[in-house]
Amino acid sequence: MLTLAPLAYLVAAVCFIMALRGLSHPETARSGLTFGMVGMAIAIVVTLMLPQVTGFGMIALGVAIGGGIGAIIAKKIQMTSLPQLVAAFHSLVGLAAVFVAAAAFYDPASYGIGTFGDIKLASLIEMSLGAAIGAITFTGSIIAWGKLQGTISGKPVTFNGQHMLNAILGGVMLLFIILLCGTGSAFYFWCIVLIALALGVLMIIPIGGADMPVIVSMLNSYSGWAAAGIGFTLHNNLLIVTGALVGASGAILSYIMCKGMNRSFFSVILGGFGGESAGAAEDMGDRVAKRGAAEDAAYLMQNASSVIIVPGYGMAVAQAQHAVRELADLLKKEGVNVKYAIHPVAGRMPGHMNVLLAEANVPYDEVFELEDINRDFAQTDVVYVIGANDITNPAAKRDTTSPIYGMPILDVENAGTVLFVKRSMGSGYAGIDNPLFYGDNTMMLLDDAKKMTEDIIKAME
Amino acid sequence: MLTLAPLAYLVAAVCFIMALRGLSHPETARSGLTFGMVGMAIAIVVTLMLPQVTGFGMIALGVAIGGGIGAIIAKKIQMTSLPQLVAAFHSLVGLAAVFVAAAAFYDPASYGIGTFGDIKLASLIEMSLGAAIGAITFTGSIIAWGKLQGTISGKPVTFNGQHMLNAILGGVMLLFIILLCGTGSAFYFWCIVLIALALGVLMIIPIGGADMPVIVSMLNSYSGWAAAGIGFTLHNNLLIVTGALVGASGAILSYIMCKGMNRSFFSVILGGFGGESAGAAEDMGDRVAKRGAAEDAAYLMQNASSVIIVPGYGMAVAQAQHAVRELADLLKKEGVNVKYAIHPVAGRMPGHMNVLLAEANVPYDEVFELEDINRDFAQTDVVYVIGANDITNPAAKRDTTSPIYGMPILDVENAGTVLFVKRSMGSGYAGIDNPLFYGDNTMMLLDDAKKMTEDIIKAME
Amino acid sequence: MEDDKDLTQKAADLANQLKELSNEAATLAVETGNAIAEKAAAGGHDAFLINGLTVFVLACFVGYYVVWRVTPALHSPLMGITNAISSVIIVGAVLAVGASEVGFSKMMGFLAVILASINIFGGFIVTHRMLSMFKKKA
Amino acid sequence: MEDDKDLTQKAADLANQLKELSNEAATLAVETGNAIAEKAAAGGHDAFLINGLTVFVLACFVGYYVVWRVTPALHSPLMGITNAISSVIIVGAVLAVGASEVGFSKMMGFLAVILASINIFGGFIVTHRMLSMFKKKA
Ligand SMILES: NC(=O)c1ccc[n+]([C@@H]2O[C@H](COP(=O)([O-])OP(=O)(O)OC[C@H]3O[C@@H](n4cnc5c(N)ncnc54)[C@H](OP(=O)(O)O)[C@@H]3O)[C@@H](O)[C@H]2O)c1
Ligand SMILES: NC(=O)c1ccc[n+]([C@@H]2O[C@H](COP(=O)([O-])OP(=O)(O)OC[C@H]3O[C@@H](n4cnc5c(N)ncnc54)[C@H](OP(=O)(O)O)[C@@H]3O)[C@@H](O)[C@H]2O)c1
Repeated sequence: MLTLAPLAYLVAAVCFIMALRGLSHPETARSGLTFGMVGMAIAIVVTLMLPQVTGFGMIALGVAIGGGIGAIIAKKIQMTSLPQLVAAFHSLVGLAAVFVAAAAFYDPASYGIGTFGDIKLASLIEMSLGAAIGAITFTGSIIAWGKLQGTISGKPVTFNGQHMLNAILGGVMLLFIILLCGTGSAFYFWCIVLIALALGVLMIIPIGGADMPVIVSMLNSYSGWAAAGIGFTLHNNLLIVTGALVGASGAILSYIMCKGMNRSFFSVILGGFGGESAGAAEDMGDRVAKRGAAEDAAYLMQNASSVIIVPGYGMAVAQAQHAVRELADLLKKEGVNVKYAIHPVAGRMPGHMNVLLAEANVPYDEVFELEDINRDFAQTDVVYVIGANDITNPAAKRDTTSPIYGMPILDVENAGTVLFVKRSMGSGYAGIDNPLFYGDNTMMLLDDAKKMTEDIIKAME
Repeated sequence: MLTLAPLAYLVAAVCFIMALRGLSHPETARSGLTFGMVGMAIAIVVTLMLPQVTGFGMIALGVAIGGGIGAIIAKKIQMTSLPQLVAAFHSLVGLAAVFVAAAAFYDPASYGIGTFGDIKLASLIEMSLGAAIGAITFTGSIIAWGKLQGTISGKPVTFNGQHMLNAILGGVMLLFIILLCGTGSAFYFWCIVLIALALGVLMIIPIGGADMPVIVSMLNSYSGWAAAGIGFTLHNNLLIVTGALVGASGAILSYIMCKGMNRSFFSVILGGFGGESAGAAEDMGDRVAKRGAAEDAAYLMQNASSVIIVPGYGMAVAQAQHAVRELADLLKKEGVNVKYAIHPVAGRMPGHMNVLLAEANVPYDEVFELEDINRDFAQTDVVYVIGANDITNPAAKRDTTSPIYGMPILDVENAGTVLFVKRSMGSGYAGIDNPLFYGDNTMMLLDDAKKMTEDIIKAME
Repeated sequence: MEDDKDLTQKAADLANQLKELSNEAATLAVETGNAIAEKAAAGGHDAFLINGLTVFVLACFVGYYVVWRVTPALHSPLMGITNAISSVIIVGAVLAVGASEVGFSKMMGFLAVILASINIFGGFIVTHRMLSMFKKKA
Repeated sequence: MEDDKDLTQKAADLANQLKELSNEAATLAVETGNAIAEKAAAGGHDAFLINGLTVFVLACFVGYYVVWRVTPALHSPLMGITNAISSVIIVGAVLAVGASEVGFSKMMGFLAVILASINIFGGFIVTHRMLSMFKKKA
């Protein structure tokens, strides 16, 4: 059995690679998911079949309890709370990593890495790093969850000497890791865990709620590296490969988000950004925004030959995706060409809008990414911007002093008419004014996204 | 020293990956090459520093002799003989693999895999496979070289029961491998090598000269797998990684070529294709081809606003690339917009035309791949097809009975006028007639590609 | 008598010495065996470290390429799936429950099994929900 | 006297027995040590096979992605570079020349060093020639 196990683990690792590979297209994504599940099943069954593993009852009980809870949560959750869910799940992975490291610390013999109090140096280092990263992931993800859910205020909590404190704590943790390696004492192990738990909180509180998606991805990446670290401890290539895959995925998603916001990852980590949205006046200086009603919007769209819908965070907040889809159906019935344009950082997590539209049964081949549709705006009659703001802000192109200068945007201003659905003239995530609101070809539809869309539908019928 | 060696090998492996990665763009290609050379230097130096390695003089002598020969050949060779050169080089890798396997067989102790006559089973299997693949690569590549160089006739050599014979020889070889594993006798080792040498010849002779590029890539792939096999014998991850990289590269190139020709890899391997080019009559049935002179071509091109040049195998044969570049320069001076269109299987090896044009100083951003330029033909006044044939043959699109049906082609027929430069009305590699020769907007310029191009230049001045 | 006694004494001494020697030899042999085994195991550990590093570096490359190929539309399911597969540390948890004799480790392992299972089932199911919503134009 | 002689005899017997025992113990110990070392080494070999396989599979994935990303215009240089790096089997050849005591193996190694060097130098230089020709529009 023993000699076949590593081979089976290799197969499981390949399954995981194929799972991610499948996500390169919606057509192959479901078979990718199957690969993922098969890989996980192989990994668990093979471990159960190892000669030293007994006590299946307890393991089965654990899987049943955990699986049941997981299944219920996953089935009940609303698609609009996805970001929170992912954060909550990450916290669990982090805690599990701490527990596994603790188990290995108190019973190294079962893992073949020494005896209690006399563990191999390399294993001690790997173990303490795994536990520390796991603990940071745990509390960090809980804070991220709270900020996304609204349980904790999304405002950045900053105080003087904050970064200094974190640096000192990090230093102390490093010291304890060295002490642990020197003495092998359990006391130091728990000290490391405690400091890491505190660090997780302290590192995330200064970061604004809107930056949480980047943080969630970063913590995802961390949990991957933690798994890889534990893989080194357990001499298990499957854990190493999976950890590297997850680590790469989290890192790349963070990178994509930062690039989409034109911010450096470092500035996100340092925190203090976002959280306050300064409400701008309806007329700014001598510019006045044109306001419209649902009837105007209905008339404009019905008489257009092409309409592009640009969804943003507001659509998620208002849960307006089903209404939007209904509106699009009506328009299509009248012969209007309807497409959707998605900005890479629209909403509050990567791919957020795509999932919401898919939930409302919008076919994915009507939904286009920025590069594929940006040139079409110039030939479009009406753009329906629903709950989006920053991702359409032309200041990113023209105003070199703007904080979002350089961020790629959807060129909605090139269209015949731009309809903006939002509740006020207030700013979005970046907290800056959008000059497009005052454009000649812009009409503001100030109301809740869902209500306004339904009103337009009524006006059309 | 010993513990650092595997780490250094890992660095070398990463260098090789970065080398191939660099080739994703001409800008980064040269730094990729540097990575490759650094990786190789690390690999050799680290091996020399292994404690068990002595006798640097002999090694230095070998490197000096080999390096000198290699440098002279590489510097003298003409770019048009690249396909042959690659084939010749492959044969050397194959032979080197056989020698290394033999060295390990007679002195396993130096590699830590047992003693002479008492080698570990796994190592014996790996070793015999490595030697067999190496030997097949050696003779196979020599035949491929001969066919490409013209030393051996490119005609497929076929006889009855050929595939049967190969199958029997393969079976016998397998038998000897089993015997070798059972007895560890040197006699069987050499039997395996001899049979593999014969197989290399027999497998390649039935394949037509024009199919040799696929074969060269296939043998390249083989030599990669052989290196990986020897890596398993020597417990060396660097060899395994490099072998896999080379193996994947050869396999993918073969695949790309087969897809570009719309043939299955299997049909190439079975052989019997190509080699004879049936000379078609100048008028076929009642269709008559329009012939033109250099002056006509000069007049047409000078008065065009856009010209696309489509090079093919004939340009390589005639070494006309420099003349073509001169022609393009003249046209550009007169304000004509000139671009180049490259078909994935134009010429006789992947990327063949790109290298020849680069040699003639054509900037790579004037050269376009099929997908990027195919739609432009419709807006182009004149297409100058020089020594190309099959890759423009519209039968691939319309004639379901044509052997090349389904192969992607350059849609030159959509252009205002098509100029065909070739020596006769004869067919190309696929041996089939090209209906485009008889098109209304086609003019045949029957002459050697270089001479005709120079005549056109003269007519222009 | 004296001589004989002497002889007896000598023989006894010799016997004792031999006994000691044999004991020593045995201890030494066991020690040597242990040392060899330990060294081999350590070699195994070192070898694993470098092999693990090789695997890790290659896996990072694979991860890089695979993830960049994921279509942006499926970035949310990507987060769901990576969330599920990162719970493969359940392998370590199962070892703790199944192989450990230490009560505390067993308990830690049990808790880790529960947490990892929540993630595995939750992650896969929520990803399945997302993916099953993605449909092509009818 | 009889008794004494008996005793002496007994002591000598005992001494002999102990000697034998100690010898046996030593042999056993050495054998055990060898067995452990051998097993560890064998474990090392098996472990290498599976680790090597893991490395191989991952490298195939990396190769697949890296090569598909190569721009078609550089397919000829790609052939040149893979040709050069596949000669990394020079590592095996150097071992044969430098570490082998067997004359035939040394000679084989020497020939392999020459052949591989032709490829390495030839492959890199010809690739360099090709690549240095690729230029952007002035
Ligand atoms: N997607 C990601 O992964 C990610 C990650 C991190 C950061 N971000 C950032 O998030 C922003 C996303 O851009 P975005 O344009 O989608 O969002 P946004 O710029 O934050 O704008 C959202 C707009 O929706 C409106 N809104 C909120 N609730 C609404 C409701 N119930 N009905 C109607 N309108 C409502 C708000 O205006 P009112 O208050 O006036 O209604 C707000 O201006 C970017 O700045 C991006 O950098 C995204
Ligand atoms: N690139 C690869 O990797 C690869 C690999 C395997 C197979 N192939 C095959 O090779 C073919 C490549 O297509 P292609 O259009 O480039 O070549 P082609 O179809 O073989 O046509 C070449 C033409 O060039 C003409 N020619 C030969 N020497 C000439 C000279 N000195 N001056 C002027 N013309 C000359 C020949 O006609 P005349 O005799 O009338 O002059 C011939 O018709 C495809 O069929 C492809 O499948 C390519």
